[in-house]
Amino acid sequence: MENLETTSINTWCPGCGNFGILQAVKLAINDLISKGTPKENIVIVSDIGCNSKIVDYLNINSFYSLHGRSIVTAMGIKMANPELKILVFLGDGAALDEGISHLIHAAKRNSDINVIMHNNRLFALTTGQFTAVSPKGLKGKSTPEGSIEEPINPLELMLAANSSFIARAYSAKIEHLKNLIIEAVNHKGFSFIEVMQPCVTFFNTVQFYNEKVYEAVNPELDSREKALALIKEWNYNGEGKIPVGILFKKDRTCFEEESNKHLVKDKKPEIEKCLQTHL
Amino acid sequence: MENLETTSINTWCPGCGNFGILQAVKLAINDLISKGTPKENIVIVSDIGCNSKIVDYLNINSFYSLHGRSIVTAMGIKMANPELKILVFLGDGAALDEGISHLIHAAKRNSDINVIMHNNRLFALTTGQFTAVSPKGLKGKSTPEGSIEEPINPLELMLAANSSFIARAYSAKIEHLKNLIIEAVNHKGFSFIEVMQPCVTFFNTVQFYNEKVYEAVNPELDSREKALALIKEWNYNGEGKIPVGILFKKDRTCFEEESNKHLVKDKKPEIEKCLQTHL
Amino acid sequence: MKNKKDYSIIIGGAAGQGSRKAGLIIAKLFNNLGYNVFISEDYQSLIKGGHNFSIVRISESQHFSTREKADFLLALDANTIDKHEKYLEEKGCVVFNKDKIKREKGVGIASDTITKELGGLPIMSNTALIAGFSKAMGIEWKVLEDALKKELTKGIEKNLEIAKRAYEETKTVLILERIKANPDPLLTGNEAIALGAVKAGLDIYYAYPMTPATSILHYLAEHEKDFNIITSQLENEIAVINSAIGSAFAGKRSMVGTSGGGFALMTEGISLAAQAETPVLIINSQRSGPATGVPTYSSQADLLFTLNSGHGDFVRFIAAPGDANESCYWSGKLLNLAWKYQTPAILLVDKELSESTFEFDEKVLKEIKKEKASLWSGKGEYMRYADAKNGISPMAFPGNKAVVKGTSYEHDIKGLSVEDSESIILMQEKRLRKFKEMALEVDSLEAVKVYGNKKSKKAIIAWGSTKGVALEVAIKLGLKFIQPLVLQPFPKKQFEKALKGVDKLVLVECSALGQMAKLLNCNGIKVDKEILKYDMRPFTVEELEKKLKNI
Amino acid sequence: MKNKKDYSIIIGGAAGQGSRKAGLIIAKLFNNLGYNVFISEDYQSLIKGGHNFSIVRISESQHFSTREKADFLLALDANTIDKHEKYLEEKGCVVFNKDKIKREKGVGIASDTITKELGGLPIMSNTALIAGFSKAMGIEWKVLEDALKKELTKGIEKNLEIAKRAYEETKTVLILERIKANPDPLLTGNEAIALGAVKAGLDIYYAYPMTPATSILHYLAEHEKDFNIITSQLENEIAVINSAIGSAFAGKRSMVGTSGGGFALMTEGISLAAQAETPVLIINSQRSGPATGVPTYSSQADLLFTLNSGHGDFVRFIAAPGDANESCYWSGKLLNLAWKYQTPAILLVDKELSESTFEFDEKVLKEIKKEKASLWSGKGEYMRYADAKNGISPMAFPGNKAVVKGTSYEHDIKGLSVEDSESIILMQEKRLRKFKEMALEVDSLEAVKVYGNKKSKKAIIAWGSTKGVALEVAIKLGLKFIQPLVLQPFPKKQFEKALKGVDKLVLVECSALGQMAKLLNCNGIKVDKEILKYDMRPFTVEELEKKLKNI
Ligand SMILES: Cc1ncc(C[n+]2csc(CCOP(=O)(O)OP(=O)(O)O)c2C)c(N)n1
Ligand SMILES: Cc1ncc(C[n+]2csc(CCOP(=O)(O)OP(=O)(O)O)c2C)c(N)n1
Ligand code: SF4
Ligand code: SF4
Ligand SMILES: [Mg+2]
Ligand SMILES: [Mg+2]
Repeated sequence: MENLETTSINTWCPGCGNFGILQAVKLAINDLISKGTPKENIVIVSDIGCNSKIVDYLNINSFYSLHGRSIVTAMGIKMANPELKILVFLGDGAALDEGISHLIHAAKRNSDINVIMHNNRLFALTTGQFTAVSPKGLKGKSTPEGSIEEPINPLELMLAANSSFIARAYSAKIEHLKNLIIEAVNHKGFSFIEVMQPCVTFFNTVQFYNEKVYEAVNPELDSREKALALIKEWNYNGEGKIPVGILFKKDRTCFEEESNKHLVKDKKPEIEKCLQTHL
Repeated sequence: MENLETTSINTWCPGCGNFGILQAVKLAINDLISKGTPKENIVIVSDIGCNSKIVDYLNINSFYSLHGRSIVTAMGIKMANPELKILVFLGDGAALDEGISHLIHAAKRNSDINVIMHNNRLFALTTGQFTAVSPKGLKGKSTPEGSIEEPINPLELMLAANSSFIARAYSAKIEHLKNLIIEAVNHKGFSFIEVMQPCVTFFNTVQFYNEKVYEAVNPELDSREKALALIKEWNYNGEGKIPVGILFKKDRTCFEEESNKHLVKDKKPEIEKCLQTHL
Repeated sequence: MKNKKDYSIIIGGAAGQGSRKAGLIIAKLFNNLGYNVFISEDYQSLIKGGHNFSIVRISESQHFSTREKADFLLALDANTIDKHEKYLEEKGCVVFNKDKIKREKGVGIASDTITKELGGLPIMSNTALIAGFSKAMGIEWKVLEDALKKELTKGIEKNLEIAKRAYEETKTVLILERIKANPDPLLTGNEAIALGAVKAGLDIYYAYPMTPATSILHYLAEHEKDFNIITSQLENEIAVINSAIGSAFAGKRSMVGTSGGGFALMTEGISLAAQAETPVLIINSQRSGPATGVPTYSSQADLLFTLNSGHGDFVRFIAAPGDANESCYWSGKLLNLAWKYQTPAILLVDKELSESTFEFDEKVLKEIKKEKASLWSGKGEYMRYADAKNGISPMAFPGNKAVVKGTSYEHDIKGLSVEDSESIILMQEKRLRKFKEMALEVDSLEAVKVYGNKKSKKAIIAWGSTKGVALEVAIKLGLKFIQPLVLQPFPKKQFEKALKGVDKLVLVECSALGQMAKLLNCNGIKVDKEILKYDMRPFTVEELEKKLKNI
Repeated sequence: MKNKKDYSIIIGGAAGQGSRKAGLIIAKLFNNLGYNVFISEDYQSLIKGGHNFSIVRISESQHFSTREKADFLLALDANTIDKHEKYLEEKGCVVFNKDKIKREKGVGIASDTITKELGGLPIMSNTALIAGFSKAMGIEWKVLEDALKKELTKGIEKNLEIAKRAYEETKTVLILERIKANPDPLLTGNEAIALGAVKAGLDIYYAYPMTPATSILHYLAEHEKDFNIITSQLENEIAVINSAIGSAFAGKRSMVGTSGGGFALMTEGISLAAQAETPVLIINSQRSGPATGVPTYSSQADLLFTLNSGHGDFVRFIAAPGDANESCYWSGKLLNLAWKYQTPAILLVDKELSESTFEFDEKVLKEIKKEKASLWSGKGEYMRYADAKNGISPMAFPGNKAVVKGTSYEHDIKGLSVEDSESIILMQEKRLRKFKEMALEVDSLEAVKVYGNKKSKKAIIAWGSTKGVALEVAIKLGLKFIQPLVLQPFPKKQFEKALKGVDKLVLVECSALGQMAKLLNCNGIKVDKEILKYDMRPFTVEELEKKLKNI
């Protein structure tokens, strides 16, 4: 096992779902390294939020980005060096509120990064306000009478945005999540993993998920219809069972590879040639 | 007929699809006024782009917003005065690139505004670059070798974002568009109309649409499945027929109404009462 | 001076243990006994664990600052003692949870045991500690009982039972006597800002959560009905500023609040408000930067960014209050000025001001009313940007029998886009005239305050939350203290007056680059010395006194 | 002075008619005849119709400025004559499309008829006009033929046939003689910026289209293969700046370009680059504001916003070149400096500079090379933010056997988040030391240039595109002209030197509020008079001369 510890003190609340995710990530990174990915080629990028503290807890290349901007920062890293394997950690608030434009466009262009959305269904680090996936009626500090907005289904959105890999996990199923992360990394193209992550302090959903989450299999992984059916089983309010697993996967060309393909190693820029056209 | 002319000189290119839209809007506004909506209660909000010049050509309340921000500006107006009827005009670049976060969230929260997206499938005013709905391979000035990104389907995105009214139109079908606008205004909640609008200068699609566009009817307007089937007929590249008409409609509570409902007219703020709790 | 009563109490514990609430109750207790009260909060960017503490200063004279030394330490966990015992005055006393902490000295309270025995919830252990502490300080049971009844909303009976037991089990160490009669309301800077805006006619508050502005959102949301306003949390800060502009265009007074990074995202919108001449009030509460920085700590390093926020030629109103009274007054004033001059206005505060708790003088509210803006007469064709002599074109709103055209483009008087030279000059000059009026308005306000020894040749300058400590030390050392309140348009005349007779000017600021000195330089005022602190904590009285002693 | 050859040619037409291209061909013709050439473009925010024009100045001495008066007017439509005839010199001559325009005076060319008769496309009518114009100016057929062959990529044969006919049908009015031998390449400011960055090792350019920065994107995209770089258009400006920071973190030199509103959206990212110490070069090309303003017209009113862009305490490199040579040099220099000091750097230009066409001196390219940044030695455990003496911690990139931790939070030397006082002070002081080094670096560069009569007690100060006109008028009037090139860190010493002997300082700026005066004031330099222009057009030589005559 690779030692991934840092000197940072973990400050998540006891019982927080983020611990399970951290554990799964450690296992997945170890697995990737043991199967031949050099450790120095792995980069984790995080956003701002409780979830994002994960970069402080892993002794591996990382960039602790701005709130909502982890996905584009990650894309920039991949663009610069397509050899790198990129894991992005961000919250539902970051992915679906502040940073939703980047999430959709990264999926659309099939950026070869792996996005892991810690979905605790609220802004936790700012002490509990509703996000785009909070159930209607959530009593957060900004909505003491209950939020008036219906949640959106982020996986449906990802399907509409053409994400080439869509999965859902539960932070308490560590081995399962570990495997999803490995699959996502091995998938060439944009991968989106939503991890249902209870926030025990502001919105304790442990029991809710324990009851509702089940491991699902999409028999035809590249079927949008089948994927959509699974995705729509749960509506992010109270109703429905919650399938976890890979729900959709379909290969297509990657953004960074396409963007890099005309580059010639060590070629000097031909400025003089170009200046001729200016005479 | 209400005189909606202004002193501004129209600067759209001859043959531009925006003329058809302008005409349809004039007809729709006249119709609304003649059916009892006071003219002063209509507000049009536009973005930045060729399309957005429309506010200069209509002598009616308007706000010429920032690029990508017309939708939120409009929401703010509606929030302040729910009596007003709001039409928002913006381009595909504004709606799906710079401003996509607002489009999705306005649909999600069912803001009672009517968004008319002039879809010429590129940034026109900045002289022709690809947007989120440009076909792959589009040779714009920023992608002289052809853009490498697949387009997204904005209507599929709107469905995933829970838009309560989704329609598509074609700028050459003026009467049809006029009716859609009226239906949208009469729909309580968020309405999204995509208007296929040829840009004769940078991406002339007149013939393409003339051949492919057909008037479709969703027999079950509130069925997501049926809507999705129609929406997926065309993939924003070359393939498929292009259905126009109302493709989805389902009522639900509106954002601004909900936000306003606790207000009591002429009630003075009870500050003293509140100060008691601070002793 | 030191003979006057003046005590500092540190209440510390892990996040989630309730030290802040305990601090507030204790502050209110002493407020009820007639003490002046001030609370400063120190907390980390985490939800549970770590170390949070409140410094409660209670004193005969009013002070809005903290001392390095503490007289009492109320420890909810052992960590609190480790961290703060070294700052305890020689005669200081530690009050602690003796079930958690083993120690000899001080007043130990078996608060967990008591709570358990009486069948209370774990959090009620704090009640036992507060009660024990009160007893140790010689506070009468009645006073404590009243305070607890007011502050604790759940499980009153049980809490009182626990309090009583702890009270009885604890010995009195010294008696803090009652001083004067009437307590003042205690408000955080953010609460005061909220009230000021409401008093000036606030209709809608939009925000996206961001420390240290978030509590404005929370407070207004909690009182939405009381204040008859709308609060709305949107998808990001860009939505926030543009919606606020939309609402103002439709005639409603709107306000937004954020901090550095969110403020950055709003700057394009600020420029829009200037061009469209749409009023909007922005609360920018500074925290440590650059970027995410140390997000729950304070700083005064966004001054220059704020002063120059937004592209293009325009002038904003910017004010920087220094305590709750001023926060309330200036948030109300700026909302009114934004509407009078149809302009963006920015209230620049900081974490230390936003989240500290101050005594509030209710008279301030009386000074604020909703002032009328210049409205269209209803005659003739309405021209949104009519070429008014003073640059202020009367407003009308959609729905009002006028065609109202607002715009981000340069425009003619109607609001239609223009590109030609003459039209551009016309509108630029209309705005320039307005900026002149804005400068005149500032002359008529109390834009610069002077305190302390007005005859001293040495003056210190400090703004925002640094006012409290600067004022206290200035008085102590017999210096003049100048506080700029309005930062844009720059109150040049008032500054000149304030600086009369001063031959040495010292800036005290919580920043690394001395930003106020740059603003003053720009206006021809030379700062001779800068005392800067950039560990993102406020100056303590002792610290500043040492630095100012030999200037 | 006026004896030297110096002609101004206005070429105008509706958008879409090709007046800009015609102007460029004419400029190149004269460039080939040895003339110095400068082109200023005036166009509206529309795609077809309206009125666009180019002013081509050809002269024996080099001038990067325009005159109010024109010697020749080449009219593609009647509107051009209506708008510009009043500016024609007494002896001036109008060359026009006589199929479209009825008039007596001047040289009429039946360009539509010729084109039609010879079966050319409508746009080829411009070729006929250019040919007729050339003949009228006495240019040899051979020179014209070579130029057309080079410039016209489609339908060469047909174009030449049309040109020949028009050439033959037109009479020579005067003969503009050949001057010197070698032409220089003609570059717009934006093209020069692109080349400078490429020469300094640019790897990736990210952008979202925005006038007047867009042509950098277009130019680099066109030459992606020639330059062996990536160009990438993203979903918005926030994506642009953050991706660029990501790429730099991974070791690639990245640059972005935008204008006011887009720049506003990038300010949070600029603060991130400062905190994470990630190099990034931002091209900010000013246009008229506030907000959307007059989007295809120029302005210098984003200076203060740019100087103070981003929250928190930090220093950026900011340079403002005044012509294509300087644009090229400083874009290369800033990219190198960004990497040397791991900092955001901003090249501040404006529409008039970005889109005007200048003669370019190829020697400038020789002065630019990719300079090495400070890289990790590979020894010991890598610490991204090692507490280096000069504040510059050596860089390593992911993939390179080091654990590299970049961050937006305040951090320890490893890059892990911190909140305690000591750690914050350590990192703040590391950055402060770096800012000092940056200031020293500026001292070693040519940060302020002095031209004109160096002994004059009267000096004018101008920056950016205003340099050209200021320089010309200063020389004419025997004044000193001071051009600030580096604006941050402020080159105080060089300014002091430049100001020696000056007792009256006059600012010339295209803005309404005189922003450079504020920057100078901040640094203790008093500006005595401000000559401001705020119709979003550049000063003409005559205009400025008149204003400066009696200072
Ligand atoms: C521009 C900006 N706006 C707001 C914030 C404040 N902020 C920090 S974290 C956060 C939300 C985090 O929510 P989420 O992404 O769901 O993460 P969680 O804390 O729930 O793990 C916000 C709003 C910020 N840091 N930057
Ligand atoms: C913040 C910002 N970024 C970029 C621009 C430049 N800009 C103006 S219009 C436009 C695109 C318009 O495209 P679209 O919305 O599709 O409208 P169209 O012109 O095609 O009608 C852009 C990028 C701007 N005005 N503001
Ligand atoms: S607040 Fe919620 S999400 Fe954050 S650490 Fe605590 S339990 Fe986890
Ligand atoms: S450029 Fe295209 S969209 Fe714009 S006015 Fe011309 S045809 Fe219409
Ligand atoms: Mg969350
Ligand atoms: Mg478009």
